[in-house]
Amino acid sequence: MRYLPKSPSERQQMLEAIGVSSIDDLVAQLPEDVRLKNPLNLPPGKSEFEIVDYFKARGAECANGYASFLGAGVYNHYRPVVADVLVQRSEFLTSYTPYQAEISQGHLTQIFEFQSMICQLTGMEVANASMYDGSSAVPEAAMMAVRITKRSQTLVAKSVHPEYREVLSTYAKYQGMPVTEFGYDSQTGRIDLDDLKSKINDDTASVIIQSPNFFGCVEELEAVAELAQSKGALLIYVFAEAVSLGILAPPVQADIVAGELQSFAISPSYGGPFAGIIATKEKYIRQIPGRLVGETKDSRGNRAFCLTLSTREQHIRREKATSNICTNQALIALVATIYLSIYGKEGLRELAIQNLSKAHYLASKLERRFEAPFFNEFVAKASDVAAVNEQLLEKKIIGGLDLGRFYPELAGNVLLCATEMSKKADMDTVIEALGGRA
Amino acid sequence: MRYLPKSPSERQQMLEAIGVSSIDDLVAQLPEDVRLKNPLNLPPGKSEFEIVDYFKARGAECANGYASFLGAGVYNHYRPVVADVLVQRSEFLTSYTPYQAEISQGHLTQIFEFQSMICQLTGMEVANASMYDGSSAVPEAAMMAVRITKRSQTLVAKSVHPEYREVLSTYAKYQGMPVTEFGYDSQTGRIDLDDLKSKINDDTASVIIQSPNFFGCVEELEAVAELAQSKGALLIYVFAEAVSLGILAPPVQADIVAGELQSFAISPSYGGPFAGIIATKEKYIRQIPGRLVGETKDSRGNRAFCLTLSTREQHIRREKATSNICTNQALIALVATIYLSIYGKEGLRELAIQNLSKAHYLASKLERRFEAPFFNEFVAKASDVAAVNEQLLEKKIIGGLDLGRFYPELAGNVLLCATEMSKKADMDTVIEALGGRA
Amino acid sequence: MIRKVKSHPTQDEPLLFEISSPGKKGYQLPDLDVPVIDPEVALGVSSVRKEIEHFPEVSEVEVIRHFTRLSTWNYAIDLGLYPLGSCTMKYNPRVNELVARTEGLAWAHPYQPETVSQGVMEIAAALESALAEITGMDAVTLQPAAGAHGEMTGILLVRAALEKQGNPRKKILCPDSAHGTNPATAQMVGYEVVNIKSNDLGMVDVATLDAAVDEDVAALMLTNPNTVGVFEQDIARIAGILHDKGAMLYMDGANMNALCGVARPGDFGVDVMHLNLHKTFSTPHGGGGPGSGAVAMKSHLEPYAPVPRLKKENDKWTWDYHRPDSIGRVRAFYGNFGVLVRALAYIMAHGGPGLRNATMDAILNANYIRKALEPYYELPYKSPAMHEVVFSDDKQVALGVKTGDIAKRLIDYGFHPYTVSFPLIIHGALMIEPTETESKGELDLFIDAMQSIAKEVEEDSELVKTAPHTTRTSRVDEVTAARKPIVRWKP
Amino acid sequence: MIRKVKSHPTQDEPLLFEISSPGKKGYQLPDLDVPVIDPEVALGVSSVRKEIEHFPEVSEVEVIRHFTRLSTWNYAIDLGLYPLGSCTMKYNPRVNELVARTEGLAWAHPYQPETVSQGVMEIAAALESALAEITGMDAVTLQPAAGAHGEMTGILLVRAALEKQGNPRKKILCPDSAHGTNPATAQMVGYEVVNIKSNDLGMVDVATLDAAVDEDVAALMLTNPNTVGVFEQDIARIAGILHDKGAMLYMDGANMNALCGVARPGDFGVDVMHLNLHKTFSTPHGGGGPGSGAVAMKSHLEPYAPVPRLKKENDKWTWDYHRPDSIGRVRAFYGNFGVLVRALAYIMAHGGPGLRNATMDAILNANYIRKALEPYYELPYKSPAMHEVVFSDDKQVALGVKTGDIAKRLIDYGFHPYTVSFPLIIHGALMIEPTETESKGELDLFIDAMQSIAKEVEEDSELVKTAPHTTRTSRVDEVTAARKPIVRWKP
Ligand SMILES: Cc1ncc(COP(=O)(O)O)c(C=O)c1O
Ligand SMILES: Cc1ncc(COP(=O)(O)O)c(C=O)c1O
Repeated sequence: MRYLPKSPSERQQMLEAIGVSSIDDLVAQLPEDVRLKNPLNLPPGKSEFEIVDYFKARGAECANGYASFLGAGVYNHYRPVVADVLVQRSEFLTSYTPYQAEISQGHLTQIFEFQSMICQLTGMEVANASMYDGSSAVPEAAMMAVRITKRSQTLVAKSVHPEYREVLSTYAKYQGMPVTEFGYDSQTGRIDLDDLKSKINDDTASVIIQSPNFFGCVEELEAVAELAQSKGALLIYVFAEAVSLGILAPPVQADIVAGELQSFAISPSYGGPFAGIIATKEKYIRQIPGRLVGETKDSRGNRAFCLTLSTREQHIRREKATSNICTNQALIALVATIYLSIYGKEGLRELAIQNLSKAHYLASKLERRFEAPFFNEFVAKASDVAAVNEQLLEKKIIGGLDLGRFYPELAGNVLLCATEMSKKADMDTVIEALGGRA
Repeated sequence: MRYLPKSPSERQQMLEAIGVSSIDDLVAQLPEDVRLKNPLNLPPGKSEFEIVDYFKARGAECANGYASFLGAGVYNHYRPVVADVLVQRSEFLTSYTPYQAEISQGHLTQIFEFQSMICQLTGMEVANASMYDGSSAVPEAAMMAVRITKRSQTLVAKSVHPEYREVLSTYAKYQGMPVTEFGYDSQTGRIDLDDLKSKINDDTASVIIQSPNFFGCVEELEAVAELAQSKGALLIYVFAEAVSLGILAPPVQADIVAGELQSFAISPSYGGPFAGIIATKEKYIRQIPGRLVGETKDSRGNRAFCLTLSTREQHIRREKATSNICTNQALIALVATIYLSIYGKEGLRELAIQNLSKAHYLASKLERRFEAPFFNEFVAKASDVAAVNEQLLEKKIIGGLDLGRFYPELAGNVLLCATEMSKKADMDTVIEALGGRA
Repeated sequence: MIRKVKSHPTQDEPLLFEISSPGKKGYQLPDLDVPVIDPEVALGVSSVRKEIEHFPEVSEVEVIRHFTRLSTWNYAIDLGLYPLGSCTMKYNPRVNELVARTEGLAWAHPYQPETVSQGVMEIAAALESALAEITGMDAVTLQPAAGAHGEMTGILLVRAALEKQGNPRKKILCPDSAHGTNPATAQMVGYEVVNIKSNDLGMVDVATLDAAVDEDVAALMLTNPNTVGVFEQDIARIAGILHDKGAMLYMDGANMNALCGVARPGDFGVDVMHLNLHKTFSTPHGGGGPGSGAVAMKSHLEPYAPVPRLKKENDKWTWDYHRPDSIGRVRAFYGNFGVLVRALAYIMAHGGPGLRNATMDAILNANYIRKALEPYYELPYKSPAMHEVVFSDDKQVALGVKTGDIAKRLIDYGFHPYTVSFPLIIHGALMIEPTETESKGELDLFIDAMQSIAKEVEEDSELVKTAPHTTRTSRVDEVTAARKPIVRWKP
Repeated sequence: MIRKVKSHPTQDEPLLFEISSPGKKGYQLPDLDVPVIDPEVALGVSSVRKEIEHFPEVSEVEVIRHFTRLSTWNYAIDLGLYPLGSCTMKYNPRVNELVARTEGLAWAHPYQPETVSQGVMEIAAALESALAEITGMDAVTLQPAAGAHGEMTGILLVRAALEKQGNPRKKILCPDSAHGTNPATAQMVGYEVVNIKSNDLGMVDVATLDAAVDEDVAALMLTNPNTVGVFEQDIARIAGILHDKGAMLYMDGANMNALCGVARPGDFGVDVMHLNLHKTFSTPHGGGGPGSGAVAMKSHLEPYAPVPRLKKENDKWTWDYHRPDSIGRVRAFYGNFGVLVRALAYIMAHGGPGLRNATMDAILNANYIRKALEPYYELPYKSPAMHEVVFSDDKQVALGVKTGDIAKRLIDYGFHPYTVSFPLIIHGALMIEPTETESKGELDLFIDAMQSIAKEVEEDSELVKTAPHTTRTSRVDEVTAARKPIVRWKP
């Protein structure tokens, strides 16, 4: 087999060296009744040619080259070629966790740059090397707040991504972490401060909001931060559309930021692999989950980087660890790092403004459901979302998300997203289908 | 611009260091009347996104995912993924001619392996690092024979690729190298020995034949080699379908082998870049054109490789050089080297047998024009080639080559090629279209 | 004498922040085809950031060079043996990278209509059934993002099932040889962790276990082959003891590379387990991820599996969200799909018989190394090795050299070190897992290096204690790094 | 002091032949869907080879490692400055690699029907007109595979045109600064080569030229800017002298990177020229190729251009083969199409104004280096430099150090050497071409290295003469290699 670098004669020599007569002797130790009698019921090995054909055929069964106005946590941004080229460098692609600093400085240096850029984007002082994704970063942030405040309750806005909230409740369930949701203002689409006020109390560890929230609305931090902190709770800021950080004021009022980086050149890939992050204030550094890279020196006095503060982690702390996370999403964080260095300071702003402009053109021709300012995503009223999307699909356009799916009370509304990839012509088709004013 | 790594302030610092006030001062030296007054009439620079779109659109205007039965010098073989991955390693892709051996051992070692494998495949003792392609390797081989024999005339078989012959006559035209063609046996499709006998003489420097020839027929070397050598002429063996070397007896009777390696994982790319080679006997090494890599030692006594015998080449010998070739097709030769190491000894044989089997299945249902044995290509009779191909094209199948294009006397015949990529179902469609017996 | 590597210049490179200069650009956006919007007008002045302070500005060519240069400071499987025990660092086939980038797959949005998603759903379904066949289990969920995530999912299934029976119970048992993620996971699912001492064969001591299992025990989290690389001989009885008391057997499948095609957890009493697709099934995870922690379960746990579940309805795949007993979601969407594509491609390439051959070669390689190094390093557990072998530094510690020093010296010989100081039950462990994708030649060089280092320890221990000596970065001061952490660049 | 690089281990690796073992496989073919044919039956015993003796047998993982390891022994643009004068080693944009692999382009067969080839033909046509605009010429052929091939094509055009007028003439003039391919080409087209001495500005001496041009001269092959990097001030008069005598001006366009957007050969009297798309237009040619030597010509030479020519017929592209005066083919099919795709992508990325900016930065970089190194190295020609600067080793030779030694020492500093000993008119030339894709930081490191080496030559010339000292392969014995050539592996 092409992945097995041995010839029959080499196997023979090795068996002789070991001192067994046949390769099966090597598993003789397995109890008779445990050994698999008949071979696995899977087809024989395929040639590379057939494997490529199989996946091409599967790909052809999916939407190919469609324009898309779906956002809702997965965004359609252009992926600079260099990001995908560099991540395929053998030295990046086929290495592992940089435990051995002396031959892992490539990854370590890049992760340090990644942590630094995430801090610059979020206005935080510490960022970890990555979490699985945005959805799992949220409960990890909530758990962190519980550890810090020694309180138990979590308050989460209904305008946080529905699937993030589902994951939060799964994680929280058996950790004595009651999770309560608070509502959104049906006029503005922003959080309902009064509802929050009524629910926050002395056992509230954290208040979790997302901005831009699931409806695309940009939240106002001041008020909620004040409220939370006045009650001794932490404010957790969640983002699902990382490109928004290019133009939105950094959430410096937050105590913890948890986000999803898919927008940074990570292909949608039917939902993963993506990369989540958690960033926070210096003072909470020992409560942050996941890996951290720190700067230090080598024995010759040269700058070097290494994994640090691992006493927080499971392989040292075991059941007392800040989290059970081990393998993270490093390779995806590398792609994001490359993406950020390609766009840079000016590029991220220009990119964000293009997203803003495209979405506002689209919105300007449709009837919005909410009034609050939005970035590249918004909710529009639609008589029959399903019918509209059907019609668009025939034109090789994937329409927006039917909000009724997650918010029964918002049935008859569609969540639309436009990015720098959205062509005016396609947007006009969507406008027409939704009966907007041309 | 993204390819220009300078900021305005850096440019300014550099101008000051040089001691000029503006960048235009740097071209002040150009005579006034020579300087370009108005900017180039080309559109402004495009974003990466637009460039990718443009070429995708052009690609969509061409045959995509068609089955093809065209050969005629460009063959449709599977390209192992690793070949394309490895050739894109920065250290291979973005380097240049390995003049500086100490930091070019990667390429030098690989070229040495390439030369060695070409010798093993062809039965020759020396092979160069590559020529532009098969078509230009032929005249270079003929010129080599002229230098070796000090004779002027070249005899080339009409069954050699027509475009190779065209290139030969272009090269030969002003070098006092008369080129004469000799015919093929209209029964067998092999060379017409009698015609060759009648044309060969004491001024014949070389006799050039191709095998498998343009009709796919495998030539018999013994007789022609004897004839040529008895007259003091060299025999030049040309191959266009390199995969045939996996099963055909190596042309040890030849004095020079000139060939095209496109079959070794080089994409058709509308005709290039490909890679040609010239291989010969040790004794002719100083007459071989192009670069050669040799084994030697470094100052510490370790094995090392370097470019050698460059006294043959233009940069030293100038007008007395064996050829004017400088830049060759090294990167393509690298792809071929990887391809050969992936298939290896057994793989090349198995691959050749699959080609043989596919083509013989196809031929078994059709009426062949020639009797001689063939490898993966053959000539079939067809009432109306154009009509048949039209019909196939609608079924997303590219039919064979209308031989009338190059051989008026063979109008009404089609040159068909089948490789390991040809599916039986598609072959059956071709058979039906050609009215073959199912 | 070092036979594997030679010294060669490696490009140095500053941090991105240090090569930045205002006005350098690595990007260009197409011209806008709609009116440009002023952010301050659209979002309000207070919501708009003025700038991203000190954020880098570099050109494309500098980006290429920056990351290309950095990459040359890394070791990688494509460069050589990577014997990190328990991590199964095997060759990552390149065709898998290609197929994962197939347009229809890489650009599939998780919320796009199922009518235009049949291909991706078919891939997930095909992988689920292949993994079920390989593990001998009844159902599989692909949602977990990594092994630890799979552990949490699996233990949640256990808890949900027990709760349904009326009592979630209080304790999870973990052998002292267990990986840190096991106890950490148990704690996250609200269980108290009880450690079980291993016997002197490195296996679970059945008597000890028997005594520890009571009505408060929810499950035992067992790695098999365990982290010392030996197969639990009494696995059947272990399962029996648990099941008799209504407890379950969770298997940490990190070491499935020793079992594929040889034995199936489903056949020896495992109720639920996770697989590390990024280990056993060879998906690349450079720098530490991404992974996939697919969880395989017996039918009695299937009702509790995370939503959504794949379901075939009149010949079309559809996602089933109506699963009243489900533990809920552990991750948004459907898991690390791109990783799943690679894993399936890997399984297709080997095929049924092929997977067994791969396993056997992995075991062959481990035993070949064990045999050759036994005279030089202490082997605490003499039980037959499966896919990995764990030595201890006992002999070398006597001379003041620890496993960590030997590991660093291995770098000078051109190898990535083995896993250091794990499992914890072996003091000063050297945990070596070669995997099946290593040639005899590479193994011989490794053995040669390890033997040579053993000699160095005797003749010149200082040389080993101060290693590595040949790398661009010499031994790194991790203590200072932790004492005053610098975790981000500052101007 | 070396600031650019540090030493790090590089994997060693034997030859493929040395890691081969019978039965190892790197491939798998699909099962045959037709009856298998016995080659001896189909072809006859005598036509079938028994085996490919000693041909390697290795696995896929070994192939990956073999070539990955080998690659680490190379220097490359992606690693740093590659100042090979006359070679224009600039950044090769990665997007160009992507678009060249677009399926419809990469899999286009040269003989497929034109109806399903319009996209590739459009690309060729677009490139032809862009190159015509950039050079100021009337027509372009893309058939030549490299610069030297383009030279041959161009001189063939000259010869065909003159022949048509009745007299092909006998001589081609080449300045003594000309690249070796120029005279070699002239000879291949049946011309006698006459060398023209350059004047002490490094330019063609007009008087000498005037005297040399007679009715036997077919053309002058001139590189402009010439190989010492200076623009021929008298270019207009040079063209005049030739044209007055019915001779033509051929321009070697290898140095077009100094002219794009600044001056056009078509505007200063050039009749025909070649371009090195792999230099000026940045197509990668690792190891020495592939290239493309597109030839641009004035209308009076167009009738002689190689067949086939692109032609638009009722809005569709078609290949025109009916060109009675054509010199014929210089290559099968239509040239190195894959290279053409990359060149067009490069031109699109820069655009009209952008190309000029690139040129200006190339000139800026060369002059920045010149200014900084002038105090340390002899500058034989004081004429203003364009895109490259050529020093001589006069100062160092006095101390027994040659340009070749300085070049080797540069390797220790982490740079690829400049072009050594070319052009021949400068004894001991150091020919430095940075190109526009180098940052100030990289240039400063290079300057620093060159200055430091100049000092080393004075303080410790032996250090320089025995360089490089830091590479895995120390100075290579090229003499022995040539004395008894070993050009293939033997068992
Ligand atoms: C035995 C064992 N269990 C669990 C894990 C955790 O898996 P992951 O790193 O994918 O979360 C690992 C790998 O680190 C392991 O080796
Ligand atoms: C000045 C000059 N002319 C001609 C050539 C030949 O071009 P090529 O190497 O593409 O054949 C070169 C490059 O080697 C050159 O530098």
